[in-house]
Amino acid sequence: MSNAITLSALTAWVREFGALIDTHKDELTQLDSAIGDADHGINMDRGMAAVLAALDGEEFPSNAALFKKIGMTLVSSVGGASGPLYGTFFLRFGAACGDAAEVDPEGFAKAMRAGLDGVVARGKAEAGDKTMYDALAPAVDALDDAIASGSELRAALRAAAGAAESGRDATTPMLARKGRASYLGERSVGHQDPGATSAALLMRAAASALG
Amino acid sequence: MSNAITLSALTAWVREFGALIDTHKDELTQLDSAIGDADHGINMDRGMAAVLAALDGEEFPSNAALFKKIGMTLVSSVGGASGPLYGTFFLRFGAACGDAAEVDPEGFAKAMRAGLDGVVARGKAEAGDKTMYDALAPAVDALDDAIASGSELRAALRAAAGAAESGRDATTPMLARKGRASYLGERSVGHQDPGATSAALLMRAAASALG
Amino acid sequence: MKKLINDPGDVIGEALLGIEAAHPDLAVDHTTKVVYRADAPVSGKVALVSGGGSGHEPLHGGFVGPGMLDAACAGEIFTSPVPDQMLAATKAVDGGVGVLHIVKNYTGDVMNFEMAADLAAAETGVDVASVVIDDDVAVQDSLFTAGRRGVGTTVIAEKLAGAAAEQGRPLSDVADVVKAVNANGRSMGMALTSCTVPAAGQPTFELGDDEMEIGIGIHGEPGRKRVPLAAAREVAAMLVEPILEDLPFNRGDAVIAFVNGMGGTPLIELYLMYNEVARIMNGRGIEIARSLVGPYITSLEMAGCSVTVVKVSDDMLDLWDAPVNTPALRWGV
Amino acid sequence: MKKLINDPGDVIGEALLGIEAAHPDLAVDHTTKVVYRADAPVSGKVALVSGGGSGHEPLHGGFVGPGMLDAACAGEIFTSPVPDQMLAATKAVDGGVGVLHIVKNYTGDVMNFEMAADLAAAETGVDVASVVIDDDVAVQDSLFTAGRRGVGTTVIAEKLAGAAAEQGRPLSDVADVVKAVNANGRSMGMALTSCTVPAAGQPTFELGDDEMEIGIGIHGEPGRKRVPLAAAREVAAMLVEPILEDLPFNRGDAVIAFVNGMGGTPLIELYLMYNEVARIMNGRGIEIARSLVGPYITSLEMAGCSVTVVKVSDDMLDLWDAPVNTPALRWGV
Ligand SMILES: Nc1ncnc2c1ncn2[C@@H]1O[C@H](COP(=O)(O)OP(=O)(O)O)[C@@H](O)[C@H]1O
Ligand SMILES: Nc1ncnc2c1ncn2[C@@H]1O[C@H](COP(=O)(O)OP(=O)(O)O)[C@@H](O)[C@H]1O
Ligand SMILES: [Mg+2]
Ligand SMILES: [Mg+2]
Ligand SMILES: [Mg+2]
Ligand SMILES: [Mg+2]
Repeated sequence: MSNAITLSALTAWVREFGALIDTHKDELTQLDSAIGDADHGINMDRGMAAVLAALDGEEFPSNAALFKKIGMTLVSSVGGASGPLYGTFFLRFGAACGDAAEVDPEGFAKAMRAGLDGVVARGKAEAGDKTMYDALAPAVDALDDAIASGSELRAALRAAAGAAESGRDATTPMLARKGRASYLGERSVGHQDPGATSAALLMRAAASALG
Repeated sequence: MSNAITLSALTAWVREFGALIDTHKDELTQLDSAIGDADHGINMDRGMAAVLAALDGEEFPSNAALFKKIGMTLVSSVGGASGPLYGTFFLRFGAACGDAAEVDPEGFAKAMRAGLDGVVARGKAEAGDKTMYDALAPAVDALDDAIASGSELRAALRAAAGAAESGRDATTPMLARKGRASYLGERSVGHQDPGATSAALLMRAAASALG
Repeated sequence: MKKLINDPGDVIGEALLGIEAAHPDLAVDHTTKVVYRADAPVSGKVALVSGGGSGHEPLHGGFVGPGMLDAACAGEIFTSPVPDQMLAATKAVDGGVGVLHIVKNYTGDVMNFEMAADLAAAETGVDVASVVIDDDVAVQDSLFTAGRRGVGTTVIAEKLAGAAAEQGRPLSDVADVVKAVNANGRSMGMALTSCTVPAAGQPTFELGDDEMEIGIGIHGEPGRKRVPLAAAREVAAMLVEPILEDLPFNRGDAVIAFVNGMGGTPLIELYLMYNEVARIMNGRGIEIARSLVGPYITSLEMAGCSVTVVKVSDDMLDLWDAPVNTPALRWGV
Repeated sequence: MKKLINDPGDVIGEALLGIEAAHPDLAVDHTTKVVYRADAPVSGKVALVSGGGSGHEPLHGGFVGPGMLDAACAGEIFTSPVPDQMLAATKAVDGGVGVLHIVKNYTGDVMNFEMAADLAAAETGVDVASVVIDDDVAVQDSLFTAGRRGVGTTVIAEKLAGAAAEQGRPLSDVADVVKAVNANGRSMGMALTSCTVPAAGQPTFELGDDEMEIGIGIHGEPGRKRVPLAAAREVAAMLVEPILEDLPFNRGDAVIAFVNGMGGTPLIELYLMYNEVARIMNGRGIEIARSLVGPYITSLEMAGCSVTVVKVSDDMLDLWDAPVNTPALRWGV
């Protein structure tokens, strides 16, 4: 496995995600003010701070062990909608990554798909509901396509991050059907979804830490 | 009694006071905002509106009957500090005016003094306490002096109104010792007393309606 | 002005309609604006009448009922009721053994209740006693001034006196209970925002985003001083320390501790404040025997709180624990 | 941000310290942030666990006690608690005959309670049932959306279910009580102002001096629509009419009517609103059998109110009247 992604690279990805959340937390909360309850940045930052603290100094034997820790930490520290959703994403991602201490690009893409399926299983969101799904799903599709068509990991991750960002931007005109934004009905139109925004950061972190 | 004040002139005085209160009610409330509870104008206006309504269409046999009605109406409709104080003022004023249907300038001055004594009996204010007393007392003194020295009623009432206004202005630098303003301690300094302001209107009304 | 009202002139009358509709145990005389126990007069029981300006709800109307007040007179917003109201209430609730007027020390309240008592003496044979509450340590006490305001201790006094009356104690004893609560109770309040008298239409005072008022009363009036915004633990110290030093309260004293909301401050902050207050008291070895946390004597929608501490005897604790059944305080029944 | 707090990150922990100090009948686990009846578990009684984001006080911690909840899990401000909290509470309160989770319908609350129930099934032998409250008529109900929010009906459901559990009814029956209350309860809310999440530091939304939000929830979020400020009687119509039409409520129905304050609105305005609400119901021939007026399910310091109407059977009225002893609702004991 020449171009395998190591456990420490995966850890770097999660750390980078935490750093991006920290930098963007006010923006995420701001977006959630408009169509939610003004806490998405606060929630994600509390969760990722807990994750980074949990990673510090601890050694993990495998992908599965690392991401179980990450997922459980998010579930136990975030609450709200994003806690179970991101928690489930990482738990499923880790389980699919397996008990090795590295994963090849195909395996990484499969694990991302498993994570996405976990989000759907938990939250029942569909395309166009104006949720994090609308950023994650195109990203996972783009990753699959790129890797299937033989792209390098670096290019594939950039394509995925770009797709996530386009997906995030596409949430703006959507009328929300899931999450708190759905309570606003027509008034949810014209605002970017906070969860799609944090999901795009997750993909951008992958592109910069793993690419 | 050539220059006697008739019952209808006395009524006109009270009506003029009501009209002045109506015009100045926001200012009185504003003054009470600074050192009280923002209701002196509202209180006086409620009271004087009730008084004017009570006078409408009713005939009074005597000074005493007219001012008993006015005083009782104020007591029953104003509340707060100003209700009992102005109510007592008019009750005592009327009793001192006697059962005739007119009063001469000396009698008027004596009745004003009786009203002032009523305010003191009810509220225990002393000179310099920063209350309506500080406008009323100099006015009654000036009225007495002018009439004793043979001034015409018109001039005497103008002197009294002027003295009330000087007394009102003199409340600004005072540190309040009575009423709500006293709770502010040093912070009451630098604000004109609302009750002294309405009392000056009472004297100004006398000068314009009786002079 | 953002309020759930119709016409500013109708606020009190319409709120009284709501109180009457929501509480079948109460009766409201809409002409005189007095809230009564529906079963008043209670024969053989000393009757308690209180009242004051409106805008302090639940005080006093929310404290009418068995174990507390027999009648509450509702004045205009922040304006003492008129003597006619107290007189009507006094006549209506007398159960043959006298009526106690519980008066908060404001010039207007004192004078109007005085006139009512004079009228009651002149017009009726009812035995009327009056006690004035003046517990606010923010105000310098002095013989030459209007003295201290009556604030939070009023709630505790009405509860204890109500229980004493329910036990059948005579008028002078019930009056003594109020005097004892007042002698042993001290309060101090603060505001984060002003409030708006409906008829005035704008806030009574302006306060910067980084300022607060310390030593306020309950009429939306500015306080003793304006200071920079501070953390809850500093605010608690600013309120509790003057209280504890004033009586003074000493190590080993048993007290009722009451953290009151001014109307616009949510319960979560009041509990946080209570934690700070209790911490200070514990540090001084003062035993909080009972507590009360919530908006009970308010100043319309003002944000802020007040703290009241009452030193209590065993008898006073028994009176506190006795059954009470009012809209705002209810237990044991 | 003007709040009586210390550090925005410590608000909930410190408020829980205050709740514990003020209420000797409650026990607080500060690690998991769960408020318990001090005497939990009550053997042989179905246990009730609820919880949700903080900032809605007294909901839910103020409803813990005999006759109502056994435990309440406190999440961060406006954020559902995490499954660990519900799991710990479920284990601690089980009296051997099962635990009912009362969940307000928000994506976060539903998912976290679901995970907790899964964990409880995996880790314990405790019989767990869950009921979701979704009573907010401001939200269009649909199979393809998150559905309606859970708001004011929650308070009534927790009271009635608590009484049913106290009577010894089995888990499925207690769950049925909550379902019946939810099926027969409808709510709608409005805001005059926004509120500020302490960690966010600024109001969630801006509202002009002459505007209000209709169809808000309880998380400081904007509502269904923004309209010009209106008189209380029009506001009452905007809230009550959609409620009455939705169930629908009919002439002759007996109901519990609940006018709730959002946190920053004073009681005098809530009573005035109650008068308007009762007037509309009377006009429609709907009988208000019981009422509740006050801030019971709040949104921090938001000014505004909500109306909840629950159609009740005689059994439900008996459950309402049954004794309850919690910080926020107490009678019969
Ligand atoms: N059912 C769902 N499926 C997927 N994502 C969802 C769902 N519901 C909400 N979300 C996402 O969660 C985000 C909000 O997260 P957050 O603000 O942390 O939680 P909460 O709504 O509980 O306050 C939304 O912007 C949306 O992207
Ligand atoms: N003891 C007193 N003697 C004389 N005047 C007084 C006394 N106390 C208050 N006042 C006057 O009453 C005025 C306030 O009246 P008002 O605002 O109507 O009543 P309240 O203070 O009850 O709100 C003060 O400005 C002061 O002039
Ligand atoms: Mg949110
Ligand atoms: Mg005043
Ligand atoms: Mg006043
Ligand atoms: Mg949230």
